[in-house]
Amino acid sequence: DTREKVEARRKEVRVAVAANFQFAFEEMAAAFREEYPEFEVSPTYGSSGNFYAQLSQDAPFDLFLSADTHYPRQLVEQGFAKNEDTFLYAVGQIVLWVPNRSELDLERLGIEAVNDSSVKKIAIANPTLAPYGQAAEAALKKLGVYEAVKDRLVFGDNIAQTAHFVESGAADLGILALSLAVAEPMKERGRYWVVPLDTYPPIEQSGVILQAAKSEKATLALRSFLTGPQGRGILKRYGYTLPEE
Amino acid sequence: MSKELAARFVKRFGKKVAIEADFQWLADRFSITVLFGPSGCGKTTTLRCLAGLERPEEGKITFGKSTWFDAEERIHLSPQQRGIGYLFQDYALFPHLTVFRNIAYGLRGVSRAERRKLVGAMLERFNLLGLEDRFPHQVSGGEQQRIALARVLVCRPQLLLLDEPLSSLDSPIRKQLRTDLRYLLIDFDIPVVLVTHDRIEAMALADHLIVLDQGRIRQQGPVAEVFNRPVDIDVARIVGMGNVQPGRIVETNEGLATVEVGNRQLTAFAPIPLAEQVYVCIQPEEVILQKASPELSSPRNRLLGTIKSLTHEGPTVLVTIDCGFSLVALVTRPASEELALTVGMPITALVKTPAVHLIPRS
Amino acid sequence: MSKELAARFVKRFGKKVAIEADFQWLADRFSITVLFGPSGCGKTTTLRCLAGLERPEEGKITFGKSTWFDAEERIHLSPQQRGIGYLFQDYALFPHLTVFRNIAYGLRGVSRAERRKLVGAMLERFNLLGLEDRFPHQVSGGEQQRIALARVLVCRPQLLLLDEPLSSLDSPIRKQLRTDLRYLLIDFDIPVVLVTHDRIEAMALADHLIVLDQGRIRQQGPVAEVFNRPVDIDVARIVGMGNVQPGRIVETNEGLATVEVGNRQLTAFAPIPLAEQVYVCIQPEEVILQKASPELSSPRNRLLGTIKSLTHEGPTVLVTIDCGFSLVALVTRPASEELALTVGMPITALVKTPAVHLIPRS
Amino acid sequence: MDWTALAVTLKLAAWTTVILLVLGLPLAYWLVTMRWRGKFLIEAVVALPLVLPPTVLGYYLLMATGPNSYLGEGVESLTGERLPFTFLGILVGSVLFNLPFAVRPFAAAFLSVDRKLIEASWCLGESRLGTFFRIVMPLSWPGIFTGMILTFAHTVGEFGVVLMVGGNIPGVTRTLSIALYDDVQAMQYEAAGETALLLVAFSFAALCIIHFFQRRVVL
Amino acid sequence: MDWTALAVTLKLAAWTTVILLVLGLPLAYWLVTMRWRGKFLIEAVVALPLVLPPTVLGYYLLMATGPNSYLGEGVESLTGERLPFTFLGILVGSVLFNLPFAVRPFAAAFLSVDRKLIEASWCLGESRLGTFFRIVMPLSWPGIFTGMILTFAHTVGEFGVVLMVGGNIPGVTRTLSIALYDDVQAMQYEAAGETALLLVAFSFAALCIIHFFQRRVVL
Ligand SMILES: Nc1ncnc2c1ncn2[C@@H]1O[C@H](COP(=O)(O)OP(=O)(O)OP(=O)(O)O)[C@@H](O)[C@H]1O
Ligand SMILES: Nc1ncnc2c1ncn2[C@@H]1O[C@H](COP(=O)(O)OP(=O)(O)OP(=O)(O)O)[C@@H](O)[C@H]1O
Ligand SMILES: [Mg+2]
Ligand SMILES: [Mg+2]
Repeated sequence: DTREKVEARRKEVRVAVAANFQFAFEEMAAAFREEYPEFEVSPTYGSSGNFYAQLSQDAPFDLFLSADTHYPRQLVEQGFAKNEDTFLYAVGQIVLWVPNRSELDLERLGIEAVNDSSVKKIAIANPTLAPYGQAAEAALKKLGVYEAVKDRLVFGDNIAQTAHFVESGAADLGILALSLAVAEPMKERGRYWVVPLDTYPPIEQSGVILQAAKSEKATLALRSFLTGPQGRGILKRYGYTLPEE
Repeated sequence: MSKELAARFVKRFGKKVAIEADFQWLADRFSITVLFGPSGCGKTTTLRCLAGLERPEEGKITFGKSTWFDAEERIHLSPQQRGIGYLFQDYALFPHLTVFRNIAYGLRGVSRAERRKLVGAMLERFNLLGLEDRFPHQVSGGEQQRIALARVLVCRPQLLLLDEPLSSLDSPIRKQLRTDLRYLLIDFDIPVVLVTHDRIEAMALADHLIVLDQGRIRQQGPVAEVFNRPVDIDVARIVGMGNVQPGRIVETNEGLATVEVGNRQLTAFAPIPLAEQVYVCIQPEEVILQKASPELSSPRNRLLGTIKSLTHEGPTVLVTIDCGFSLVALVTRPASEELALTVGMPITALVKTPAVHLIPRS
Repeated sequence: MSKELAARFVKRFGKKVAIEADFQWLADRFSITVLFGPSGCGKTTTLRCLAGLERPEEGKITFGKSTWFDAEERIHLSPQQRGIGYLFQDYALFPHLTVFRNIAYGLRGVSRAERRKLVGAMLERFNLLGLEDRFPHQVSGGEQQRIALARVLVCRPQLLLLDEPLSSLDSPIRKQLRTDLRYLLIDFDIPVVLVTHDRIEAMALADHLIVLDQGRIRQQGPVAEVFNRPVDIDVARIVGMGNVQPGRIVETNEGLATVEVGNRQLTAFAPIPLAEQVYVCIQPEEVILQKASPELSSPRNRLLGTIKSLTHEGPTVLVTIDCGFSLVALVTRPASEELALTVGMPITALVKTPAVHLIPRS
Repeated sequence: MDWTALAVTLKLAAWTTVILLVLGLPLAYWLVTMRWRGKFLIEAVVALPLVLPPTVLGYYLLMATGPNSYLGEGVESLTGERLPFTFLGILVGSVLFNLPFAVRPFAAAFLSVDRKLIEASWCLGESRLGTFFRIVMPLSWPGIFTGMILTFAHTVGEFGVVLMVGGNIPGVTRTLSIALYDDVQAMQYEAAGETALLLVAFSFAALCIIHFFQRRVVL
Repeated sequence: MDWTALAVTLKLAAWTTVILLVLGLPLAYWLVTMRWRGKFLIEAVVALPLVLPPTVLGYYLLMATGPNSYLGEGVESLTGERLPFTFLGILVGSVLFNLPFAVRPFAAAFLSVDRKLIEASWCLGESRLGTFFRIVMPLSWPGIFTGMILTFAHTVGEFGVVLMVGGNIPGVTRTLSIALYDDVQAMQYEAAGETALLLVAFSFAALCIIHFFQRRVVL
């Protein structure tokens, strides 16, 4: 009985996935299961900060797909993972997003949309926490509108919460992840304008295989699937640019 | 301004218990009506219905021109609207307020100085000086009762309902308060309905007496009449009629009846309605004892018998005499010593004609 | 097995109030000790100390061989360990339990059938049949008191502490319970300490009487002695001595003293210790009234006077006579009618020598 | 240490407590005194805010008060302000969320007041309202106090609803617990530790003072 | 609908309520009856779990019970299991977090029991413990009931501590409120709506049943 359980463990990859990667990863997991029917993938979505705290207490995960590069590096430093087991898997992009009912003409206005008189509140992710928030802030500064919008900003704790703010109409405009804007549930609901890539530092997301991983084979398989051609295809569709080789 | 309190109602608890009240009397000035009856007969319930704390199922209560309750017209004034004062059987003092603030509770819209004066007067009257700042759990049972009384009286209600106001008091204070209470109430000129189970208290305080039993009014009227002339055997028992014996009327003549009790004959006023079978009631204190002497013919009822037992009750002695039937007499202790009463000795008992009360028996 | 209850302790509330107790008596079998005193004198507090509900500041309480409390050795047994029964002045029935379960509360480790039987017997004895399934707020005040009494008695404690067990009952039940209680307690063979403020109750029930005033024991002893021979003026007041007059001893002779009261002279047994200034105490019932007649020399105290007032008190009449000083006499109503007593009429009062009690006055 | 966040927190907790005292006392009294047989339904509704995770409750609240909802429109046309991202908004959320913590202890306390005392007060001529203030409330003090403590402490610690409705705006809707949460998320463990310690120390002091004060009042 | 999550939630809420009943009643009684002048300190400590945001409390709990802490080591050597990421772990967190919701209403209820009734029970020979069960508890029922309702409902809705200590493991530590939270985060509004509705409906039914039952008991 216990032996079966151990066997099952060997075949199951438990993945801690940053919330913003959820939509892409779901498709990824489905494709992976088709390719490797002998392995099981069980993802848990959540905030990278939480995962970091939990992993540093030996949380039962094999693979951690973080929303940034900071948390995996910390885990390596603290000896929960080896440096060679970290890998870059995606680079995020940000967009200005408005719901369908909004009268803003994003196409035409571009970044000037933030200065429109109908925009009373602008939602971004909390820059002290979320990489997408840092990127948004950097982009606003670079585009020279930060001072003008500073007092109208509201902060979501993560990119999903930020989306809730705009979507509910409580905020009039939001800076979200492209991956979110093109994902199934959001696609139909609003329009977006992609913020030029050169206005903010790249949002690199890296993953790490934990030292304590119990199902090494499956984990390695998932990792190579993720970074392989099939994975890249999915990533591209979900609005991520690919890490440079 | 003549105010009349008229109450006629039925209050039920579940299916078994029902309290029926039906009485009325002029309440335009001071008078004390006493509700008297055994434990559980419905005294407290009647008071609560008058106070508006309990809603009867049927009937009507009016006080002067205002209708307090009418089952049919769905009128039911709140206790506040009735302007009564109610003394609870278990005091119901407010545990979080000091004695002073308990007494002052009902004084609304009264200046500070006035309040001090009014409450101070009550404290003095009820012998409570020095307890102002205590809380109810810090004073004794009797003190609590007096505080409750003071709290009600200080508001000068237009009708006072007192549920056993003196039951927790020691004899001297009780006696004093009993007299004081009458004067106080006369002073305040407030009509009172009072519940008591104490016969002496009822006699001392009541103008009008209502005898309750098992939720029904059995008799009402002036105190002396009810106590001396109970209408039936139950009332006789309730008012503590000391001698109740079955008898038979053998002759009536000009309003006087000759009754046979045991093998003796007594003369009494004929009962109304006339009946052959009767109960003979005699209050023990109405029986006068004399040294045994040959029976003389006399208008008085003179009964020769022997003493069966002597029971001391405080300053008095209850003497049970076998004179064909069992007769109880009440004498003072010295009188008993004077006559050198001992068990077994022969004795003559005298009972005046008006002291023999006959109740028809069916 | 001779058990003795010995209590000597001081209980303080704050700085002002202090209750001091010091008494002891054999409690190996049935006997009733009555604590008697005015409201607020410390009766309840004394009982609570005996029960272990209150912890005195000083002293010692022992019952038989076991020490219940010792301030110095820091012994303080819990109420459970003392095995007493305590009847609260305000009943303290458990509001969430039915009457049956209230009474059965103390019966632990007793079979169901046995419990039914024991409680059933109590219900019957206390006239509570039919109320088993009611809750305390659904029964009357007197019923509550009887339930509380039944609840305590059913456990057969080794010492019974009763705080005014009969105060809420109507006269007939009260009288009956008073007698019943004695028999019941004799039956159970339990010694009893009982608090009452009712003089008649104290006389009817007590074997031993302890008079308390302002937290101090003022006198103790057999009932008759305490009531008839109070040691000082305070006790005289508390036990309701009807006549207390200052007087002066003018002569003593072979244990007999001649006292001058007002301008009259009375003969009495000389007081111990002897003193010139005394109070003269006479119980009203010891005063015998006779039609006024010229004063004869006789061993008896014969006083001619006039009637000042007549007060009816139930079956008796209080007669106040002015005979140089004010003297109150108690007679039965027929006796008063027999003598045709009216205010202002001359009358002769007789008082036997032993009935005149002298208290030294300082 | 984020002093403005502390100020916002205290302001929010104090207002929430006061409002729930004003709203909760009558509501609880009404619940206790009403005779309707279906009142358990209302009691259940009062407890419902508890069973939803705060963030989810916050989400629905956001939806319900956003400018596209009738409620939101109504509020905006009335006050000229939107509820989300304002102090008023987090206050409304906080009050709703804490309703059961206030109302239930209040109601339990009212239930245990001896009815006879209430009747005695009526008979002394005091109105129902007066009786409530002079008798029922003082005698239910331990329960009312409990409701207030729970509400206050819980508001201090709450962040789900507040974050969702408030949008984490410094000086307006960022409370100390949001700041603390952010610190922990951002791995600023030292800063978080300091904030937490201060929050705990401060609350401890506050609770001690309240308890101490309460002992004085009751005894 | 995530039935395993529902099962975990109910198990957690039921256990938390039971444990807090067993722990909280004596603790509350001890608090009420103790005479120590500094007891307000303990009362304040009991209320403290409330003032920290659940996630932060969860974080500290995680740290305190992790394998590197003394406590964690101790528990592991005792039970062979670690606290974090197990059902036991979230149970401990839940109990700690709900402590004030149980203890305070209990204590408030005990405070309002008439002391004379307790004394009467002692004098009838019943021990202190027996008196507690036969007199104090039945008479404090409204307050005890309140504590239980608040604890139960609050555990159902809690997700901060549970998420942090439990790690969202399906079938073990993922409760319905975490699942709901996840749904909302993933913008699965329909699924979330369904889950929320079910959660609310279920809780509503449960609360109604409890309330209904309670009325029967008390009256
Ligand atoms: N907790 C307390 N704090 C202060 N004083 C108290 C306290 N308890 C009782 N007292 C006072 O002690 C005195 C004795 O009280 P106790 O209850 O023993 O009187 P009692 O003889 O039973 O009177 P009653 O016949 O009226 O019941 C009273 O004056 C009362 O006010
Ligand atoms: N709520 C109730 N439910 C059922 N029966 C009740 C209720 N209240 C009172 N009773 C019953 O009604 C009867 C009358 O009660 P009430 O309190 O009026 O008696 P009482 O005359 O005041 O007696 P006591 O002198 O003992 O105080 C009693 O038999 C009592 O048991
Ligand atoms: Mg009554
Ligand atoms: Mg007393």
